[in-house]
Amino acid sequence: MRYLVPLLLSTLVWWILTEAAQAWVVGVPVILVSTWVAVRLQDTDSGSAPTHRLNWFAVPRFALFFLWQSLQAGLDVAKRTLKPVPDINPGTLYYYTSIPHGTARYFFGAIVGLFPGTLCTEFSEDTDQLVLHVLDTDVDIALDCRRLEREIERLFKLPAADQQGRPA
Amino acid sequence: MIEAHTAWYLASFVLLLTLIAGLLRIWHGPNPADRMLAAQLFGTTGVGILLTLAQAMQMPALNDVALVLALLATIAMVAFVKRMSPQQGPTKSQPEDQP
Amino acid sequence: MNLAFDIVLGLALLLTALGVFSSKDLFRAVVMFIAFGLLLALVWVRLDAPDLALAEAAIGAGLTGVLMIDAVAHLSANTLQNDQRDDQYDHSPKRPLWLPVISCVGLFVLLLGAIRFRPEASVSLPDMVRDNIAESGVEHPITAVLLNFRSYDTLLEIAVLLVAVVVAMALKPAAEDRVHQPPPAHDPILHGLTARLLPAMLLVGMYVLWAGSYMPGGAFQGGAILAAALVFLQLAGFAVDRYAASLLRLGLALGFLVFLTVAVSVMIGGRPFLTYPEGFAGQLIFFIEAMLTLSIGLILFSLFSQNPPHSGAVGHQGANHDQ
Amino acid sequence: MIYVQILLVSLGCLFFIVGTLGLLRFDDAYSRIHAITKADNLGLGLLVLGILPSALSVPQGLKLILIWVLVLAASATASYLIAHYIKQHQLSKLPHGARPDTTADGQDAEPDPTNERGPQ
Repeated sequence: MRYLVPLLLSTLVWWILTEAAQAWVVGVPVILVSTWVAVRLQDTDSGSAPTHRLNWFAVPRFALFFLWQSLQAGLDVAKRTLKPVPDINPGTLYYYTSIPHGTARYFFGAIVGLFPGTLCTEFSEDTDQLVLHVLDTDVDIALDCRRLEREIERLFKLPAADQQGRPA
Repeated sequence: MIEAHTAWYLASFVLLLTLIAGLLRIWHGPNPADRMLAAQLFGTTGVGILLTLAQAMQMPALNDVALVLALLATIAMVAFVKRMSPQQGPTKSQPEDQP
Repeated sequence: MNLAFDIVLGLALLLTALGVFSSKDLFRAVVMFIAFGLLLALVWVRLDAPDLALAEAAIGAGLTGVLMIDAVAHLSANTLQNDQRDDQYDHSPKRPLWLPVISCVGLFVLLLGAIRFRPEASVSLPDMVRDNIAESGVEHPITAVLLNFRSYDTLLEIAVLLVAVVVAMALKPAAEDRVHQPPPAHDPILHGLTARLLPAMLLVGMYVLWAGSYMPGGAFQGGAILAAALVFLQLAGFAVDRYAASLLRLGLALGFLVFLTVAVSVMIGGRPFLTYPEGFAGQLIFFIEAMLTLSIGLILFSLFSQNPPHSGAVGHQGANHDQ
Repeated sequence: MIYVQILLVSLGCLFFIVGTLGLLRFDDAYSRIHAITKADNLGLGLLVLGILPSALSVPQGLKLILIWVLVLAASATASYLIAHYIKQHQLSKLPHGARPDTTADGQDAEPDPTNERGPQ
């Protein structure tokens, strides 16, 4: 099972790269090696942190959410840039995440930079605190971040944290 | 109605212009991180130019060039973050950074 | 429209070149050079040379930038120790300007003359390649030229790369001389990206190698991608160089040896040096290329990894998990 | 279809312009990262979308999408890396144009009162 997903992905990527040219004589060894490398690297991946498995059925939903949000992000930047005086009000936000330590949280830290107005600048291994840079401190960015957290929980098959974590 | 390939050339031309404008940020800095950021912009814009040129010149091989560029554009950034320490940089001498 | 594109592209290339030379700040010059590499790749595209564009994208945007950034980091660490003497170097007395100006103008005139009065080519090389490509075993003319019609060029290139890396290894301080430095800080996000991107890099590198038989691509480009993958691995904090050191030496000699063995062993069958038997040319070329890819990848990587690590690296944060 | 393509490619170019403008106009290093990553990735996405109908085959179209996904992954990571680097070395000073009540440099800022969720 651990080998299955990397194997399928490698095969898919090879198929895309060669544009379905039936180059399997070269392809099969290459795919096997890349699968082995992928599994090998995942073993050393996170050290002490747990690895979260992706829920492949949730990917389309997350992709749609991501596309919509990156459209928002681009429009947001465009709106601020095209004003006669750049309309930004940058600041720092100390954000406490409910996503458990591990792959999912790393994913959150990386992808939050592509969402409207947020950018992760510091990432702690020990606490739940992230330091985010926000483009506009007047906007309630934390609300958007929590929405992203919900989606990531779905994506990684994590137990939802709403009941304990949602503020009044 | 202009020809299709002219339209693709137009798109790549616009992208090239934005890339050249990005040179200003490399030149002015003010600190190494800003310069490196502009180089990152070059990677993404370069991918865009290559993809449009692939259409304009009817040369699908350029998609492969774009692919390689997309894969490798981050390496310089990673090397910078891992190896460069700004406290020691020659950028400490600020005066010549002024335009 | 494409004329405007070409003119602006050419001007931008000159502009970045000027930026590289006129910048006193070394790091700025390096970033300018990265931009220069990217524009150069675009220029190769416009000159209908996608093979070179591919090589330039892999080398220029990826590896050269890394090597230069590393070099600047070393240099700036050293100049700091040497009490910032670089002020004297920066404001050195004016050198005479006429020498470079005259030589540039002279070269320009000579080039113009060379273009204006160039002799008629007695044979049309592109036509020859086109006529003979069926025998070469590959479909892409560039690969046919590099590995069949003029394969000694490629052989010697590999030799040159080998010499370069031997020199780099000779410059490396002995193991006991090196300052022991703590491994760089562990960065989980970079770590995660590397673990997922690396198989893709491997696939793309091998794809580019495979593509060389039919379309732009080949051993050198594939090798550059392989090297970039290894550099990525090392930068992300995976301990590559530790257990790869012995493999490295093997890989360094591999491409050269295989090339030479094949080239010489066909002589046993009574053929001239470096000609391939009919029918096997395609497979042989691919085999040689695969070995070359591995070899070039390892050579380029060791140009980076044989660098002594310096103590100025950003490494004062977080625990080191993967050690 | 051709008009949709033209529209998408023009929009893509527009976002590339926006990204460069942001890079040049914003006077705070972090904000420039915002501009670059968000605008350029959207621009490239729209560009790829505009090129897709011209792709000759399904795998070629998928290759274009693969390129976009690679760029996304790379620039998301790169944006974090460079932002972290700026923070670590405190390269971002209080920009001239910023309002006095905001801090662009998180190093000496008070923890923001907008954090709703306490440590769990």
